[in-house]
Amino acid sequence: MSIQSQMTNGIDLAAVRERLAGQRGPRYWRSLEELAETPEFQAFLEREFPNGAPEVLDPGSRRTFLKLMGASLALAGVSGCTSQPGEKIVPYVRAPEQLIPGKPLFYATAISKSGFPVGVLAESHMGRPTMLEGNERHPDSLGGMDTFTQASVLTLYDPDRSQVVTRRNGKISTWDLFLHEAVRVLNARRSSKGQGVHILTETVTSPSLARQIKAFLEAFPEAVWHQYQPVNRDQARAGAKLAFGRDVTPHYQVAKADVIFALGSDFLAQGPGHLRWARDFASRRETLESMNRLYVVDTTPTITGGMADHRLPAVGHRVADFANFLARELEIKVAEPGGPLLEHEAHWVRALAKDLKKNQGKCLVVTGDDQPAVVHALVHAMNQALGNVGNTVSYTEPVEHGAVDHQESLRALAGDLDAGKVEFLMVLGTNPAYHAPVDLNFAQKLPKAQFSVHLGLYEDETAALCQWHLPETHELEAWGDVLASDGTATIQQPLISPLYDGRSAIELFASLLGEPSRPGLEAGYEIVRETWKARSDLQVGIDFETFWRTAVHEGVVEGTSLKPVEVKLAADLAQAPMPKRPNDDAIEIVFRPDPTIWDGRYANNGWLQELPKPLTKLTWDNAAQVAPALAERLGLNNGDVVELEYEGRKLEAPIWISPGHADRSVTVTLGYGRTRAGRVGNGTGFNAYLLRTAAAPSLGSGVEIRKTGRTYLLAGTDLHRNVMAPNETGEAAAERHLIRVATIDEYRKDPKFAQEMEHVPSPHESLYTEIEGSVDRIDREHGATLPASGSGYAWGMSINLNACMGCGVCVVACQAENNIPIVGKEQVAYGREMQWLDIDRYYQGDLDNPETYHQPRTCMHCENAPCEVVCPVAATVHDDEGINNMVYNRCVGTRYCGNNCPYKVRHFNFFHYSKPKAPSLVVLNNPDVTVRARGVMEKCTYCIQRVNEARSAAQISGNPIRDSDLKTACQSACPTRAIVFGDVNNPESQVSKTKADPRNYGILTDLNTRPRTTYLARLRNPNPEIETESTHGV
Amino acid sequence: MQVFPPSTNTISRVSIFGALFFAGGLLFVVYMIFRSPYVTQAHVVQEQPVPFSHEHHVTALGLDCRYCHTSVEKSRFAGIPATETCMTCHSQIWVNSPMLEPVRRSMRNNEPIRWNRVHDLPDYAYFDHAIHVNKGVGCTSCHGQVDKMPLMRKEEPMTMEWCLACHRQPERHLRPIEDVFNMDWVPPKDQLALGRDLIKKQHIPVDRLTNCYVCHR
Amino acid sequence: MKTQPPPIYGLMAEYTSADAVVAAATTAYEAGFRRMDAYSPYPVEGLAEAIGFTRNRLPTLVLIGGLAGAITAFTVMWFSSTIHYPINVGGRPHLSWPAFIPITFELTVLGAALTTVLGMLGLNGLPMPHHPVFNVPSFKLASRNRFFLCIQSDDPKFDTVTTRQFLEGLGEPKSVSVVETSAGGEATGLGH
Amino acid sequence: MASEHPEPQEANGHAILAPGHTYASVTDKISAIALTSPYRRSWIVGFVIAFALTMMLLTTITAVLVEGVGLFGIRRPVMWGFDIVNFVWWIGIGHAGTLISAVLLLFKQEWRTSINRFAEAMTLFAVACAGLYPLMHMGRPWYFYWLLPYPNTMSLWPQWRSPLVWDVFAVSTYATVSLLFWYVGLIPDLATFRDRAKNRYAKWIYGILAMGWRGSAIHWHRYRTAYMLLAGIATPLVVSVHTVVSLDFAAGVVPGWHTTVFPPYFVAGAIYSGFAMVLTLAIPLRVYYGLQDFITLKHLENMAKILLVTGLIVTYGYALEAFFAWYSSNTYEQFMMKNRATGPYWHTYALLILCNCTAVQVLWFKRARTCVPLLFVLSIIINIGMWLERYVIVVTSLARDFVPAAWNLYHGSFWDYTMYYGTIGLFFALLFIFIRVLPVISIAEMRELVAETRERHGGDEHGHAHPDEDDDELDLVASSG
Repeated sequence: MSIQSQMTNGIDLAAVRERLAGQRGPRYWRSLEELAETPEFQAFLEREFPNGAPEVLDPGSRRTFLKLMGASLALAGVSGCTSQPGEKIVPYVRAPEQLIPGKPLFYATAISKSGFPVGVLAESHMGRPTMLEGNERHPDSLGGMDTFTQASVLTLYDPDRSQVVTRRNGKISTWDLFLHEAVRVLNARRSSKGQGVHILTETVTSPSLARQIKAFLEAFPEAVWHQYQPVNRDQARAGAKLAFGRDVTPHYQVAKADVIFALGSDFLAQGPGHLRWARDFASRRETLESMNRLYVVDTTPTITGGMADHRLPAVGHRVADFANFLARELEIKVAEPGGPLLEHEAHWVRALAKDLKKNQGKCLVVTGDDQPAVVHALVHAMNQALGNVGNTVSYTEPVEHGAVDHQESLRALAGDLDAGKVEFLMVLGTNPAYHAPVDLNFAQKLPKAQFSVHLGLYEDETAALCQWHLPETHELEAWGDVLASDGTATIQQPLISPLYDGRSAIELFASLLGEPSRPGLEAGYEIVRETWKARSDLQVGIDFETFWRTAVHEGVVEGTSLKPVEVKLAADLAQAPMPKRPNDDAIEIVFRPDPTIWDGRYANNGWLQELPKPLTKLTWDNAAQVAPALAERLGLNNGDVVELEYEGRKLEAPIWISPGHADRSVTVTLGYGRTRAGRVGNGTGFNAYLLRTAAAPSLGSGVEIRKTGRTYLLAGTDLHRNVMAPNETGEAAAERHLIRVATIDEYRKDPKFAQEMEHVPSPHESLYTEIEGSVDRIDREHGATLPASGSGYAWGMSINLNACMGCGVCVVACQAENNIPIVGKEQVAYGREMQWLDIDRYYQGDLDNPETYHQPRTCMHCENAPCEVVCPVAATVHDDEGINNMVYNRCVGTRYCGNNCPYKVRHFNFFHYSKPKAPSLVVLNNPDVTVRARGVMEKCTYCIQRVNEARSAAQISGNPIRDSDLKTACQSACPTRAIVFGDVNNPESQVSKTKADPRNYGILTDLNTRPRTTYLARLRNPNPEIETESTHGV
Repeated sequence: MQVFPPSTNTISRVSIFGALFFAGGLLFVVYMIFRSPYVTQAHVVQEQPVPFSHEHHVTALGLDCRYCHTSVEKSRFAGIPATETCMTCHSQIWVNSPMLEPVRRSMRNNEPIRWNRVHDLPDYAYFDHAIHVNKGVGCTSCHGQVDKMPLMRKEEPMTMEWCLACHRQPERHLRPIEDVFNMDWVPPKDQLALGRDLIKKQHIPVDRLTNCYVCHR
Repeated sequence: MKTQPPPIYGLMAEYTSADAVVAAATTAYEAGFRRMDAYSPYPVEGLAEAIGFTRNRLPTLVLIGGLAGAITAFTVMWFSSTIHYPINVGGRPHLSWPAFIPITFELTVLGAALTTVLGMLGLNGLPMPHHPVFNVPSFKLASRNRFFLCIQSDDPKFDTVTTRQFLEGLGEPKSVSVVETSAGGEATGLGH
Repeated sequence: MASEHPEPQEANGHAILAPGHTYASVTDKISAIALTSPYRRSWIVGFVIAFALTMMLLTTITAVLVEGVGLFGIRRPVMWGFDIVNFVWWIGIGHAGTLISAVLLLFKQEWRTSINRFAEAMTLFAVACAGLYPLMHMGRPWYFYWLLPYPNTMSLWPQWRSPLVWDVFAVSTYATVSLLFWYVGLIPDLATFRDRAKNRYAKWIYGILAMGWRGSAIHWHRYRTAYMLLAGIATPLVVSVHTVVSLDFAAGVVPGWHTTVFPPYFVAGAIYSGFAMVLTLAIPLRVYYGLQDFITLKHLENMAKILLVTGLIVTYGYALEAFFAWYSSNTYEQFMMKNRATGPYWHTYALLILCNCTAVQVLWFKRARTCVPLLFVLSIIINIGMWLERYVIVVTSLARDFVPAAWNLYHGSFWDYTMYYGTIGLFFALLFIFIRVLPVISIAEMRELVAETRERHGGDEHGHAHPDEDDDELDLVASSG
């Protein structure tokens, strides 16, 4: 992988500021390069091959990159238009009942991350899961999905997953040998009640697993159960204890809150309940009447910050001061603050306080899990003071079993290892050798265990240091159960029998405890059933089988949600000392989980690696994010490799300048720099854990940043598109009214503000008479397309910019549904990524604290499609329902359509990206979608395969297609329901209603393309006390 | 001076016209080849692990198509019978005929029989049995007189051209729903009239049957 | 009394200038000779007329060829896009005639051009690599700087002796030579 | 006059044929180039280089067929790059040939006579090179025939509204007609070669190609008609072809493409670049083979004049683009213009203006028009300028069109360059071969020219000056070496 220079010399940020200051009216900007017009920048522009094109274009290294990417390249079950050899047809020997060959089945289950699940319906084609849809019954997701869950189906088929039992010396072994060995060791420990026996897990919510661990601990009373995951709730837990004297978990009813203050919290994108919170939040921004208001104070720009009506950046160490100041405003007794607020900050918080008080009981203060305990305590106090408890906040007992302080728990284990006291260590699905705090030197201590075994999906860093590694089953391969954040249980059912010789944790325990003799699936089944048989309280009036069948079928177990508990503020918080503030000129370092690969567990997932990160739009790498101001002072630039020195430890990382990042602070995301992730994940990014100590897991002070003079190729989908755009993109974007924003006052005054920004040509301005029938009239009033009456279905889409948070799950869903290959870092860097959905991120206003707007952009299915007219072979044409069909097998690849598409939504297979790479990936492909060959154009089809299925079903049943019968992949994945798809001809359909909204607008409609996909303009609800003059929208 | 013998005059003319005719002929041959069984595999009998006779099972034993092709009305895929379906009868009759050994082996070793696909459309063409069967396209319309086939063969070229022929004028092939599985159904004299009624009755959107999405995704 | 016409193609007089051969041709025509031809290294004004060539059917053919091209082109496009497989392309009408103009024009040109060339060759009876006149050794200069007038033996007024005398008296030719018919030559009579 | 021009051959620069020439002399002199004159080192070296480049072209084509068009520099949103730029460039170059042979013929411009033959050859070879690009730029070149209407089992047709389909017909028609035109012109000369070639295989081949042409008066008569008709047909064709090519862009929505001025200024541009190329070829040719008598200063000057005129038309085109942008008050158009002049490709645009608009202005001066070295340099500058024009149109327009989020730069890749230089190699290789096997100047028409000049100079005393010129052919040939 080549290190290619992004930019050699400095962006003149001062000049940028001036330019921004001198701006009249709105102007959007996308990347700093575009704002800078330095000669160096121009020089860079003129350099041949930015973004390391030569490597891409040299077949030699292309092949190597293909090899590397291989693992995640979808396999071409079909390549558009190549004559196929004689095919075999293989029936069942015994046909499974309820399976209709050729029809997919959906099974309710759940996919969890560190114990907390997202409820899904897994689509199974002839017994192979290919796609996950949200389960609307699941309380945490309500049918929404997050990127991790959506992409987990790729992990299932990942050829790099560990496949057999191995011993440290690399010898392939078997379960029986392992069990024999393990049981021998354990029996030897029985005499000493299991002294020296240790188990290490992540957070456990699974009742079955908990039950077994309990059983195990009963068998070995002296055994110790440790829990560790790098992203944990230690601080929150401590905070609760501080506030209430006991460990309780807060739950938020975001939908009930008129005013929300997120203090250093990314609650829309992180935390077990974030999908639900996001949905509730969006639901309150539908109409003028319901508009809520969001205040955010954070350090690193986040999705939540992007949705805020008012955001203030603050270095991590001052978050507590904000809490303190606000608490005082709310007449809560608190200790002396670490430091004062600046004037504008104080003004801001006072206004906020007023707003909160005005909305007693109808407001909400939330903070992030990684904030110090005292902040949590103060937040609890504020919610109490504001009377939110019982309204927007409620508390329950912790959902997880045996909740402990992860840091302490792991420290203890490390200690015992060091002391050589560990005779039997079982690591279940976590990877401390990689992500333990660096000062514990866990990797060095781990080998000291006399008998160590690792159960995991991958033979990872920890596996390498254990004597045994056991392949774990994917959650789609085994029986299990998990609890949602509110305690609601889901029974996980296997969609496919284990691809490899894997077993789940509960199956492993079963074998160790010698209970039901049968190994594997059946064992898991038995155990889970037993667990739930025991819950007789849930089965009043119904026999177990009925209960079980409904529970499994529904994907949730009714009545398992936890009851709220009464809490009262225990201690006088004035005693709780505020964290001391380090000296102001010290630069702090912030550790955050990566938005796409989290703590590193998804490092080998190509879809997630290639998914542009919500705000930085980087792919395949993490970077050290800094504020423009800091970069300015240190003379840093995107891609500059710096050396971070923190507490004597050094780490090299490329710089990324994040507009809106707090000054004097550098954010690094965890999860990269893996060495044993697999072919996809290895060697991407840098390992931030190497700086992360037990003492400061999320925030440290006194980091040194030194330039190395080297630069590093960062593949940012945003950067490579705008790197050559000094200053124009912003103006152009504004001139062209791609993003349309208004404050609710402006909107009240002029509801049609969005539509008044364009001129839509009338049909008479055309040389042609419109084609009979199929093309629908355009509604001059709304600029929206309204269909000609009685022309059957007319499909259309509407995207609500007020709800879109830019999380990117739609992109992954689309990739999964439509067999979209990943192309690898070099190709992305060169601007050849294949995802059909681009989420454009625009900034507006102040460089240090801009407003952020997201705009998903994909095929608009224009009624007068410019792409169709220029295709020489009619490979892209219109159908009578208004969908722009793309016939891959007819495409000869002139790319004329790509040029003539004003929205630039067409993606071309420059190379054979879909080249078969691993047999296990064959079955991942959606059989309903053609896999595209080399030299073929592709683009969003409105999930035509789903439309077709729905249509033929409807034609057979005789009932017309309703909204509920048909959802596109992006639509069903979207957690905030920002995407609406349906029949524009049906006045009852949700999409027609949305398109009738005065905020509805299409982009570039003055070209008379008549897009079928339109947008709902963004609304802001600023607090007049804070926002004096408005430069937004029109 | 004279460079060429007199004969060259004739030769030159003949060769010029010859070339023209040859080129024309060649094009015609290519055209024919692409419609010939050599390419379309129409009427070509495929080797099968078991010489299964549709003729015997349909005509002689009077089995209905759906007995084996169970999902034809519900799914895109008509369905190939599981071994156990064969064994429902063949555990009683022909129990030790060597011809059926592969079937019994399949049952014994729980290994599927690997048939050779007879009707193999390109993977980018998506055909849906259910919709055709439910709208009155008879089995024989595409598969021919299966009840007269001792060994299975493809009856039609199944080129795009051929599909379109019917998608353009379904009335020429539609039949009443109840006759879809009727092997002996013959179009009545007033087929076109009948077809038009059926189109109305079945709400078949004829104008849209030639849209690309109908078969390609 | 008439002798048998000898087995020759004709008699050929050689001139060094265009004017000479034109003059000669005119006189010969006036003298009643019809089956004759003149040869020159470049197109000589009035030479063809002088030996009695008048009507040229080529332009008519070309017109027909052009029209044929145009009609074929438009018919194919009209048929394919409205009758055979009408498809909605970018909301444009099936018969987008303005878009059909370029191809119609190109095929008109192609048709016309092809008929022009083939017509010219056909009418000239080419290709004819073998021709008796090539038997005259000096004839190779016809493609350099010599002009020839050839009176063919199948002319009713042709007579080996008299015609030879006639030619020798015709504007002092550089030479007059006999054009032999090569063995098996079927070239006689061809060429107009 | 003569004093103005150093080299003696240039004396009497204002005749289009130096005095003292006879049918025989022109015939011998021209045919000698192909038939008898020995291979010179310059020819061999030149051919070897050109051939090597052609091999590079083949390598590139193979690589692209194996790996995919991803080898080229294209990426979103610039989906067309060198491929289309070069296609338009080559097609443009081709235009001079047809124009000289057809249009100048209709206008009875005698001076075309001595340049039309190799101008036509140039056309053919340029079109051949151009033809490679649309083919190789396709993602799946092996399906190129889907752009043609033919009876197929899919019962599908080309999409007639696509300018690319128009291209297919325009370019193939153009190639065919140019070939016919060239061949018809060659027939009498082939006959000459048949009669003069010493080697009997050569005789035989030329003979077959000459189809037994014997210069019959009646044949000449029809031949003339046919030639004029072809000229009449080819004239609108040459206009239509580059019009269609310009429609590839003008029919699109891309700002910088979607302009009504394109057809006329593309045609002008084509002629501009074509004549530049003719000069680039003619000037060395006349020196190497001592053809100053036939390709005189007069010719060069006339071509220079045409360069000036077309150059001004092109300039007018550029001006109009800017005017439209301003006058339309259309955001996209205005931005496009601004972007061209000041955007990341500003230097390309500046250079283009310099080459195509500024440089050519020297031709207002007779001195410049008759200064051979300067003309040669200028012709090359213009060739470069015209290439840049296409680059600006294709690349800068696409790089930044409607959605700022999708903007991106384009740069030719290694393979783009090998392909480009490869076709240049192919072009010259063909040209070198042509010079050695066919008459570079139309002999028959030169004879006609001799005749006409004589009439002007009264009588054909030359003819009588050497009563028996044909007897000492060989000496003449030798002396013409």
